[in-house]
Amino acid sequence: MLPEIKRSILSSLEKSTMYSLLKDGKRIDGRNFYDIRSIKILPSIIEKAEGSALVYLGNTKVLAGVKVSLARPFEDMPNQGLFVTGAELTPVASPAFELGPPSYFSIELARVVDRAIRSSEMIDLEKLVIIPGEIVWMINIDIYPLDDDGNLIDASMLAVIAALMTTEIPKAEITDLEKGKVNVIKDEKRPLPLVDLPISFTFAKIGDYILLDPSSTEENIMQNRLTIAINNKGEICSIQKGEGGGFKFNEVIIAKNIAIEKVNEVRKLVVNQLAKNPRGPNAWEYI
Amino acid sequence: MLPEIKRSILSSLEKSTMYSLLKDGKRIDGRNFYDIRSIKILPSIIEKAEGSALVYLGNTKVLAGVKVSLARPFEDMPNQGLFVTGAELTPVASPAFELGPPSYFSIELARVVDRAIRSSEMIDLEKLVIIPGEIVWMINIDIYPLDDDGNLIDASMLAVIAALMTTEIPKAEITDLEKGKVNVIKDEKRPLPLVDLPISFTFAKIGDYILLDPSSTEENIMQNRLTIAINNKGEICSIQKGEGGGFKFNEVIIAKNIAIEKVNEVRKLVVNQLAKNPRGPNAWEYI
Amino acid sequence: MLPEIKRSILSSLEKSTMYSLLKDGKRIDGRNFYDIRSIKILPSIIEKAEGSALVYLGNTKVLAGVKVSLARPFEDMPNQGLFVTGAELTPVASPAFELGPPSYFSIELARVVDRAIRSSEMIDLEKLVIIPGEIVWMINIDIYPLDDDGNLIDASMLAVIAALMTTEIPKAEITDLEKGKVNVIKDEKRPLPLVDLPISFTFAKIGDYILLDPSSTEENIMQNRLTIAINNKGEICSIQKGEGGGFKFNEVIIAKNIAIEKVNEVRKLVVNQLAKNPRGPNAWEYI
Amino acid sequence: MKEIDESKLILIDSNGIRTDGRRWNELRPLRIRVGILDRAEGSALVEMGKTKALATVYGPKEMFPKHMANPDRAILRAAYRMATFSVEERKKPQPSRRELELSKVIKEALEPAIMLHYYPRTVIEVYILILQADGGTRTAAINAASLALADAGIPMKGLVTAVAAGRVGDQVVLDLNDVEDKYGDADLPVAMIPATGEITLLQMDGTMSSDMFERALKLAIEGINIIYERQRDALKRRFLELKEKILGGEFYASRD
Amino acid sequence: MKEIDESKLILIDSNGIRTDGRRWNELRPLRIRVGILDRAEGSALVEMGKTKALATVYGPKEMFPKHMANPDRAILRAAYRMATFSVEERKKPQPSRRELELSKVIKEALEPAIMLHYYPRTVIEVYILILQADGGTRTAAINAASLALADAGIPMKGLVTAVAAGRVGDQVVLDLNDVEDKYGDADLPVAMIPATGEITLLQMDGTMSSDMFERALKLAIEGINIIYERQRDALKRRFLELKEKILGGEFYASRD
Amino acid sequence: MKEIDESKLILIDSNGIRTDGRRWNELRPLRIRVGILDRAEGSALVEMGKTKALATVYGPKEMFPKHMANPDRAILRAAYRMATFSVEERKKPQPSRRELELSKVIKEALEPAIMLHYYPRTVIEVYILILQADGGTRTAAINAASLALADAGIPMKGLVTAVAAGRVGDQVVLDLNDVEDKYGDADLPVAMIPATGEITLLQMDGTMSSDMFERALKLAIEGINIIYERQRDALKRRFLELKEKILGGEFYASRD
Repeated sequence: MLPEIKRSILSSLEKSTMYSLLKDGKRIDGRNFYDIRSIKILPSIIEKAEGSALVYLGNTKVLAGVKVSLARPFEDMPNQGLFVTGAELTPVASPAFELGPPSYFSIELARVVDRAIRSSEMIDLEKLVIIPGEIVWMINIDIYPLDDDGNLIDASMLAVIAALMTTEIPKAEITDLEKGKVNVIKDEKRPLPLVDLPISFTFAKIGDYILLDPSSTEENIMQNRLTIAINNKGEICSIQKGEGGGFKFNEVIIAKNIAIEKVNEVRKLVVNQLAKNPRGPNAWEYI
Repeated sequence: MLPEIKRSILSSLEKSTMYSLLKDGKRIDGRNFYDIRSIKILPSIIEKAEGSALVYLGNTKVLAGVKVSLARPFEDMPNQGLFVTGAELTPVASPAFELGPPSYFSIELARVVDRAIRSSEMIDLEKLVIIPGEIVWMINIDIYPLDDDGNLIDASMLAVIAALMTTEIPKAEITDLEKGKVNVIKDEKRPLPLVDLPISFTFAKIGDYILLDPSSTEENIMQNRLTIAINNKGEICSIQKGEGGGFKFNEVIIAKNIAIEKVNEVRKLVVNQLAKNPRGPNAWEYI
Repeated sequence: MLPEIKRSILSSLEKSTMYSLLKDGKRIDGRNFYDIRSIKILPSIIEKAEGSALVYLGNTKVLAGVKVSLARPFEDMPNQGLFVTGAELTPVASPAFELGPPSYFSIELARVVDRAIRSSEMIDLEKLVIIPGEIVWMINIDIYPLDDDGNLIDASMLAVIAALMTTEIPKAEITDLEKGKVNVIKDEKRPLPLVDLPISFTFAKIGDYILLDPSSTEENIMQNRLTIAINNKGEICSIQKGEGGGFKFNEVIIAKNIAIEKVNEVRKLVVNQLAKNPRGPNAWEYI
Repeated sequence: MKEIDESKLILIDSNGIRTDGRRWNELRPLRIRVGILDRAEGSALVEMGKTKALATVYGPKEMFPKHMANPDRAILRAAYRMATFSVEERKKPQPSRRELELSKVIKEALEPAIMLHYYPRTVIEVYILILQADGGTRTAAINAASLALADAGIPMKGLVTAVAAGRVGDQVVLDLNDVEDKYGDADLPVAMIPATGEITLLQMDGTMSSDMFERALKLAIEGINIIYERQRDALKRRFLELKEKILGGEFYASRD
Repeated sequence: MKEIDESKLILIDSNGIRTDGRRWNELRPLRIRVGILDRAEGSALVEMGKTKALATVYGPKEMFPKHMANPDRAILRAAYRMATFSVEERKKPQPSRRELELSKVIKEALEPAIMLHYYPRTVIEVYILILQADGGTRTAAINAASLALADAGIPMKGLVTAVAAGRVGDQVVLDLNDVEDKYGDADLPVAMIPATGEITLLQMDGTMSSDMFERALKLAIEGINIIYERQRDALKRRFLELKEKILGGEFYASRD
Repeated sequence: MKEIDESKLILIDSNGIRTDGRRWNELRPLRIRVGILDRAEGSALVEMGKTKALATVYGPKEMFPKHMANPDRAILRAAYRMATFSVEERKKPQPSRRELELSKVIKEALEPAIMLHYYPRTVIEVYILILQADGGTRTAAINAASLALADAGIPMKGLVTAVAAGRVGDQVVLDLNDVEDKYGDADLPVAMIPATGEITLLQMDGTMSSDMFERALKLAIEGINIIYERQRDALKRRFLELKEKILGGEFYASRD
């Protein structure tokens, strides 16, 4: 109950004070306009998933899990494995989310993350083929926000790339090539073949100010948002403008430049966290 | 916005004047009781569909499109191709239609059209078989009303038969009879095998008057409707009474006789329009 | 209309008088606390179903029907036939039921009945295998309450076991073992192989009183219910507590003991009714 | 699992006898019971041959959501559903497009008979469950539903009565069974309010000449008149039964 | 039934000519008609090459259920749907996740242009049906929708205009067709309110360098300015047409 | 991809040791954290062995649509869902019939503990997400949910505590893991309000003799008493934590 009290008291301060703070170049939580909140990544946290990660972006928490299974490839892409991205926005994360059929935002969230992975060609799909045209690995990525304090898109993106980086695929032995039969050896595993690490940056526009990584307090009063994902080569690999309101040409260029400027720092942070943070089920102790 | 203004002004006149006009044997748009509004047919208007037609029945506009694909026949009908009729009543055509699951009327509309085609045996389904019991052509007919000024059933029926008359089926070469494999040659096409041309006639009952081809103004105050479809031999091939209210025995007989009397004239008109009207995507110029 | 009048007059009496009756060890319909209402079973009442029964439990009426079809077994259970239990709670039985997606109670009802059949291993699923791993019989059991005067769980359970006892399976001749093809001979039938006959007992708690087989009047004021099913060996084969409210440890033990005490009497009654009652479509005369 | 070889099928033999022993103008055995359920406000079971239709009625009752109510009259809702085991191959419980279309035409067949304007802002609900389907389920459904409405005390201009006529070869036949429906040449279900002569349901598939259609429609109306008498008898029995119960003190109301 | 062998596909030939004969900075043939439907309050058909988008508008009208209404402004609803036969392989009628995402971004592209605060507690509805899809359906949809809004007399800051730019190899191209969309290297759909310079839709998939992105975005804006002129012309024609009809007495209102 | 050959499976070895090293009457390692989420009004994570259940609570808040509200008391809603990756084979996101049944029995297990009559016309919502499933998810869910209710400050008669007992051969065992649940002989999940002795959830599948049932039920209640102590400790820690935060001035309210 206490967080709500906290929030309602805040909200009276909020709207009046936020604009005056912004005028002085400050944000309500003390950050500068282009600062990202602290990132914490707990990898391999779900043993039954082939890959998983819990990501903190400030107080926003997102859990992503990966399941791997055998599937038939698409007829026109016999030499490519498959991946599917889903997002479940349950009321666990926010009273604004409802059970029932997927909301527009949950569909957008899943598709934006999916596009960044697809455009950057992060996963080497050809290495997921077992028998061309017959059997390939299918990678199911599912995003579960647990606590929404703003910027679910970037937090989900981080959780998904971290989960994919922890994913292991079992060995598949072909037992009957003609009939397309395969034997799965669960104990022999190899990492999911990854060739890129796209990072997304979401900007909010409030009045004429552009802020990176908005908190939920900032999202409440923003007019619109812009997400830009950058791949390993420093290219843009996905863009999504969201909510009503519009961006000026210059604002888009600024956001793009900031994203390119920040990408290496964030990518390094992700890699470091995955290397150093406790892995496995006991990581829950750290929550 | 203007059509609504027009309509609201009309509606005050409408209800009071329509009955007095009917008493004098006249309809609000000047037609006699058994007159059909002008029919215009624009064939092959969607290039990506294997068959299509846009039909004007007065101001009512219905677009029908046909897609052709390979399918497995029903087990108990190994020697018959398949066809499926659907109707999408979107708010494009009328504020009375809603997005979401199909309404009762959209289901009725699709099924009434489907029954007339099926009962008249319009499509020679045996000629759609490629490998008996294994592969046949499936014909998907979809009805999209674009502008509802009344009598969607007859307009849809016209659009569907016109779309079927423009439909072409690609050649299917059997490459492996045992495994049921088939190669589709898109460039070699033949017309869909048709053996009948059913025409439907919808009558509205207003007070004790029976009117053919009701406009939306007339539908607003009708008690009920009766649709009768007639095949090439002059036989009845489908009937559907709709809405509350009832018909007297004699009224049914009159409607049936009118339908039989009119059918050749309408059928000739359809054939003529298909022959003379501009075909292909540029036909949109004529809208 | 009259039953509603009756009910509304009752309901004023009801709540005030029921408790004082219970204090004297009596129920509103004259039964003792652990009395079951009269049971009538009309077997094989639907000719098109492979098995069926209409059960009266007092005024509660439930129809269960069984359909038998060929299916593929689950991959990890190649030597077991399949069965699926469904319950359709339509407004036919009660104004409290609605059309639309299955309610929580209809899911619970189906699953409780299903678990009792499954746990008691009532159906010998291995005898339903035609070709191991390829083709087995699937048994679809569907429950349709027709008149809800309380305790639909026990009435449904009775209807289902009676329907299964009347079920006959056609002969299946293997025509092609390799391709898994089978010929069904509808005229040669054998009974469904049954090895147990679970009986369920549902208790309502009203105040501190525990009543067996509640009527709808009693259900209206009960706090919660407890269902216990007993198999042929006198073992408990399923339990389900339902509705809010709680049971004391002792109350659970009492209910369990009553169920075990009563089971043979009820099981005998079911067998007798199935033997002596008119079978077949004319049984409807007896309704 | 196809059971009938269509080519060998003889629907009417050389003596004019149909597959179930009837002549062209005979109805199937008809059984009617009214008020057989306690919980529903009105109920009826109608059997036409092997076809069994159970109908229940609730209302008039308050309409939710309120903005959907009609300020001038009651709204009638009707749902037609088939039990999963009512047919040869199990039907899925989700309503098919056919069941939804029949729900609509059945509603429209009953609507003209009911005094809906007596009960503005309310809803009257009719639920029909087909327990067994052997041809003519929509007509059995209408016969059962109008009796259930009467049993529920809903004021009506008259009962609605229904039966199908059809064509087998060059023969007009009455009250088609399942085989005649599937393998015959035309099916013409008709519902009427005999008290007013209004035809409230009329559908046809298959083909019929103009002339044969008139004969078939007349035949259906003759059948309707016979069934109508049987409906009235069943209602009378029901009301006598109720009268006895009330006088006999079965209702608590009469205890005081 | 795959039709195109990707390896052999040349999207721009050695003379700089694209598969449909255009140069890198050329739009496809554009056809615009406003007010072509009678029943809708506003309507427009926009064709960009073979892509055909039909938009209709209703409102402002009362919002149900009432507790979903906004006391300060109108709510905008937008639905984007594709006809089943608009694409090579038949699309199922149920909306796909793609159609739902596009409904959302199209709504958000139109929203900033509309004076929603003029009409508190109401709803304005935009429906778009793609009759044929050949690349750029979302941008055609936005062009059609903003004209339909104007045709319906909804007050706006300005029209919303949209077109995609993209990348084929190391070349920036304007207004991608279906083949370029599928086999090109990046797609950048853009919507703008030319009157204010606000970009109201911006999406991208594929990859682009920072520099090329700026060039592509500028190219899209140039295309938008051309289309915007054409939209304004079409609107003017529509209003002249209406004026003539009214003066010509086609409307009953002018009969008195 | 079946992983376990049932015939070779030994659930309890000759020394009475279970597959995960426990004796018959031992609980799995239990970890409890309360108040771990910021956005929810109450939250708790309960781990029983590898099973992880996260619960959040909102309310009491106004009920929509209003005609569904209860004028005498709050309505409790509970939803139990499993993450797609919580199990061996990916679960589809749509709720299964099992998840819907468990939502119902969990709601009914919690209901008797809550002072619903304090808050007429409102709704209290409980959402449970199973992050990993390894047997006993419904009991872990109840343990987490009742802590989340307490964390949200919802007045209760007492916490609800749950654990399963079961049968493996002729042995009664406590707190079944996934293998014991699937290949054991009976599963008996029990929830209780220890403060009042009311059993609020009781289910069983498999078979048990009358005598063994009594023993299993008693064993479950013993397990419940142990877990209950741990729940109370976790709540105490939570309230101390909050007290510190408030005294430490982390909340804006205390700044004035």
